[in-house]
Amino acid sequence: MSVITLERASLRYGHILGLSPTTFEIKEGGGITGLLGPNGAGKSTLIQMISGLLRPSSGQVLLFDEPPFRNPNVLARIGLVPEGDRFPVGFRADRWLRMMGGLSGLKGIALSASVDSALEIVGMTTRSHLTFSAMSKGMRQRIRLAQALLHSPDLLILDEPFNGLDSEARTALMYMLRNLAKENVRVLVSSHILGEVALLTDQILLFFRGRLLAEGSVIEIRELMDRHPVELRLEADDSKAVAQWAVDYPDLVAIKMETNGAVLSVKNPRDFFQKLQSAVASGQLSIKSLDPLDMNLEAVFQYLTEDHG
Amino acid sequence: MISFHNLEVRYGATVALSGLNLSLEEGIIGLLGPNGSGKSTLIKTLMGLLKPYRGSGSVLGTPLEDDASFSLRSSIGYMPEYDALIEDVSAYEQVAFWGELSGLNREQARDRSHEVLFFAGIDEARYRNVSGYSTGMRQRVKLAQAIVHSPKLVFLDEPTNGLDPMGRRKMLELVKKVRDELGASVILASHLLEDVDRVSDQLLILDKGEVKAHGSMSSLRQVLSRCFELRFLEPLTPEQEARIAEIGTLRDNMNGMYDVELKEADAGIPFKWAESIGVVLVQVTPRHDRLDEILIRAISRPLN
Amino acid sequence: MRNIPSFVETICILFRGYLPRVFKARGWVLAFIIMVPFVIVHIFVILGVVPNPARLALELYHNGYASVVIPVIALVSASACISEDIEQRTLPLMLVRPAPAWALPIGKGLLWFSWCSTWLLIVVTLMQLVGMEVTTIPRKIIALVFTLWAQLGLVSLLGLIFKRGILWAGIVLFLWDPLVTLLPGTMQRLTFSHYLQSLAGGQYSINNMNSLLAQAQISTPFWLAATVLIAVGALAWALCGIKVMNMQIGLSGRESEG
Amino acid sequence: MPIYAPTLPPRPSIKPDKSPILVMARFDIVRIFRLKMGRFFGYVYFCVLLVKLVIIYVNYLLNTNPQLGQLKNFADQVMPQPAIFQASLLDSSMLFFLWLQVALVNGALISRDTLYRIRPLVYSHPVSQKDYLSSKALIAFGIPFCVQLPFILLPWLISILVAGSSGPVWVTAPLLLIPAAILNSTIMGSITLGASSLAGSPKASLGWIIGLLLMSSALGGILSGVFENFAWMAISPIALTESWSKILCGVEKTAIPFLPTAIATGIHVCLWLYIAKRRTLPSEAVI
Repeated sequence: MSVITLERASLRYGHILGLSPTTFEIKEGGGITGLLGPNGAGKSTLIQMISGLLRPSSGQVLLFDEPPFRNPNVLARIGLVPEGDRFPVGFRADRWLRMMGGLSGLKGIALSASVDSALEIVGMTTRSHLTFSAMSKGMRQRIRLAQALLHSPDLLILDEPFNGLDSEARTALMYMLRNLAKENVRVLVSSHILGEVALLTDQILLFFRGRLLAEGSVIEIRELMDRHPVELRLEADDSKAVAQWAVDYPDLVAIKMETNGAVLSVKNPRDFFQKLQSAVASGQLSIKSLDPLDMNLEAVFQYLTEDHG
Repeated sequence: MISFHNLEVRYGATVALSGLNLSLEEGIIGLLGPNGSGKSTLIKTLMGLLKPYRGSGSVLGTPLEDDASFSLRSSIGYMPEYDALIEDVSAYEQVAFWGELSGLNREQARDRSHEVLFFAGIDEARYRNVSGYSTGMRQRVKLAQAIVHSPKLVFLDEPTNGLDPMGRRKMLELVKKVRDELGASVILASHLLEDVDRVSDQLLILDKGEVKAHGSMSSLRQVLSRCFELRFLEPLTPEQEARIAEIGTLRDNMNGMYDVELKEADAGIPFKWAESIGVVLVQVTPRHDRLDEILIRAISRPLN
Repeated sequence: MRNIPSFVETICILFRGYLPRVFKARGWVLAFIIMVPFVIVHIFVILGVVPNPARLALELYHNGYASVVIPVIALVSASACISEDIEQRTLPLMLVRPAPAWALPIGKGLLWFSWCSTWLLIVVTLMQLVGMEVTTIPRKIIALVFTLWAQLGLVSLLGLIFKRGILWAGIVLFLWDPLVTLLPGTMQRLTFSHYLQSLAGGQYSINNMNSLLAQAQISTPFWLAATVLIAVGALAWALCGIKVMNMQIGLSGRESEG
Repeated sequence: MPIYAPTLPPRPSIKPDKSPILVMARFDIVRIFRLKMGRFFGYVYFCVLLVKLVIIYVNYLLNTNPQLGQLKNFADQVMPQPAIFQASLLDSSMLFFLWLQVALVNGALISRDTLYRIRPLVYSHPVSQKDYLSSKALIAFGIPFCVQLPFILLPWLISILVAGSSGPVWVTAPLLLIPAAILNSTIMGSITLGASSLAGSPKASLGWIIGLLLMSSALGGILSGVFENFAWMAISPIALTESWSKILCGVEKTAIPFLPTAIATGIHVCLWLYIAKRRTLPSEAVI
């Protein structure tokens, strides 16, 4: 069984494309999947289809092997934190949470217990009696989060959860999501902030212009992009020695000297890293740092969107 | 440029800012602090919308106490956090309007509206109503209206909020240009530490209405000489992870990025170790203090 | 297997959940709208300045409550029902839960209906203080409450279907319904006023201006009128439920086209 | 041969030569004139005005043409009393549309700024609360006044042109009616401003205004019915606006006497302007 299966699922709003036919699968088991892409790339369309708010125009969306649209069996197992500062006016947060828990089929002691534990996870236990309008943006976001955790879902969908949170709350949220992932919850996070996604996710889905562009871990995706040689900065006291060692490497594309090191562009980086490590370990070469400049999420994102844009 | 002496601001009986003593130089000032730390009160005070309860302060050489702070607002630009755009008017017209309201005459305001919109990267769309703009364009229009009258001090409240990575990069470039080309000082309030880190010259950290730290970025950073960040080609198995103890102490593991304090400050050690247990290193970089660590130190409480 | 709330459970949950809301501003505004005309009239009756209280009570009931207060509270409370959730964009948060989506409109509607009905009950009962005949009071309560039920359903439905639904509903209730005095026999059966007056056993309120054109009033038997109003309300709520069940409502709040 | 890279313009010398009130008022006026709604009201006013002018001209013909002598006798009976006729230049049908228009147009003045959250930005410029409210009031009071003006002046001009000083419209009519128009527009302006500041969006403010007018009229109606004294209608702003022109033209038996009209006008204007002031404080502006 898989958590999410999309089979050529697409969505159009009238004539306007929301998401091109897309196929992918997320297997069962805990973990954090990042949804990346610029505005209008199809991320929130995907989220709306997965959470059963919109029906795909064509193709199939399956969650736990069932279509999610108004399907209570699926909906009982997912939690959604939508983007934007939306909240019911005039409600006390704890009462609202109780109602939402009730709508997910919790009752009595189980309901009270799950409301308390959800509030504790988001760190709002003492402030939950406030009304939404008396809360700050960040507090409301935490309540929306608690709302999604109430019924301990198997799939947690978060659309831009970090927006409006201060750095303290961001760190707390990331910590919490990692714990959930360890407890066999699949977390789907969409975010603009690449640094955070990189720290958080073990797998990314990259969307661009309504299309799924890449899927995998950052290093995996980066390795697939052989059009762009990997740039590495090697810092060393003796930059000449580094250069002399590097020119012997057959897949070296370019080399740029700096005052205390060199920037190398290499193809087939897997092989290069192995060779470099052996050279340093055996004392053949002495370096102070090794910094892959474009093996991070930001660079991957930039290359992919440039190549396909 | 900005100096406070024992400044205290209150809302009724609640103290929003207390005992502020500081002076800031020109440049880009990153304003950090958790929600409710007094950032917006500070901005209001600097714009003269709130009068100090006690103490004194001056902005751009104008004291905050007297009525001169009213005219001060024509040399200040403000970009609010939320979407403060007039939806049924074109970008060009509204930027001109804000310029005129700052005291430019009509013709000047119209010319400058064109110029700052070019600067902000709004081209033909400037004649269209703002209601159809994307988030990125909206942020640019908001920036344009904040600088149309060439202020000497610009407040940017979460300028990268809601932008995608490309949009954020461009916005931060614009912020730098505001400093370099306009010669204006910028106060940048943001929750995104990455952004503050990338452009700021100085930092001002607020918490619970008090200044927890201020000064230039370099003076606030601690040197961590023996710490390195290590990354590997393949994810480590738990057994391999356990063996990191052979070369030093593992301080943190952020999703495959290992923060290790080595026994000696030598980058060669991890390479030898990796070779010996058969994993491949991709990254070995000396670790420097991250902004979130500075922030934690300043407000002196753990984030989790 | 996880527990999935049934239709009745969902209604109870919503009722309980939103209950505190009626004790907030909007609830009290509704109570105020209902009570104020009576209170004012009552004060004057106490002061003894009213020559003919019995006539005044009837006038208050027909011209005040039947033709103005009921439509106003139907419009005000309908905008607190499901359309409020759409406007605040919180409806998606409820739709991603396993509770049956078609119970959402009526669950919230019932709450506001009960709140307003309670106040109507109180006010009509109290009307004996200003000279309303005691024996007619049950009929008069039933007439108001059933009409409110039907109107609330209709307003909610229009609000759900049309972008400016509440406005359309206002047109129906304030422009079409008063025309009842001018409509020929069978056409009168297409207005709420007709059933209300049939239940209450009274006359349409006749505006002086229109009296020249007034038509003879027809009447529908009590039980039939009651059935029609209940059925119209029930049908409207059911249609609301079907609409929500099939609505492609995205996170942006409004129904996404396509 | 330099390359002129696009840069920011140099800092201008800022010498405010114009009050921000005028800047804001002009900006709002431009936006209002773009609304399609304006054309609708334009047509309506044109038709109402045309009818009135035709009536005046017919009246003149009746007076001068001997062949129509018999008709004239009949018309004299049908035609209203002179003072009432003067007052009817600002009659209820025209005021009804005017109320509708101010509810739509003025209602949006402050509430639109609330909706788009413009006010913090306004106050971040050298603009005080007095400036802000004055600019809004200028429009809120100005629009109803400007609409009423042709209804007073055109019939008067026509009357003078066709019949000289003996025409159906008194030569002194504008002296009486323009103050009435000023009072009317003050009532309309302050109520719409107050309601607009209470509402969160232009739509809501239309609701507020209509609701307010309906409720106050209903209340006035109940009270005047109970007391059998029409003066209670002074609670309703609509009745107030209908009353002023009659009072000032000296209609003998006005529905609402002078004193209640004056008191109610004063209360309404003060109350609603105070509400508008409380709801637009600068210290609440920046979030």
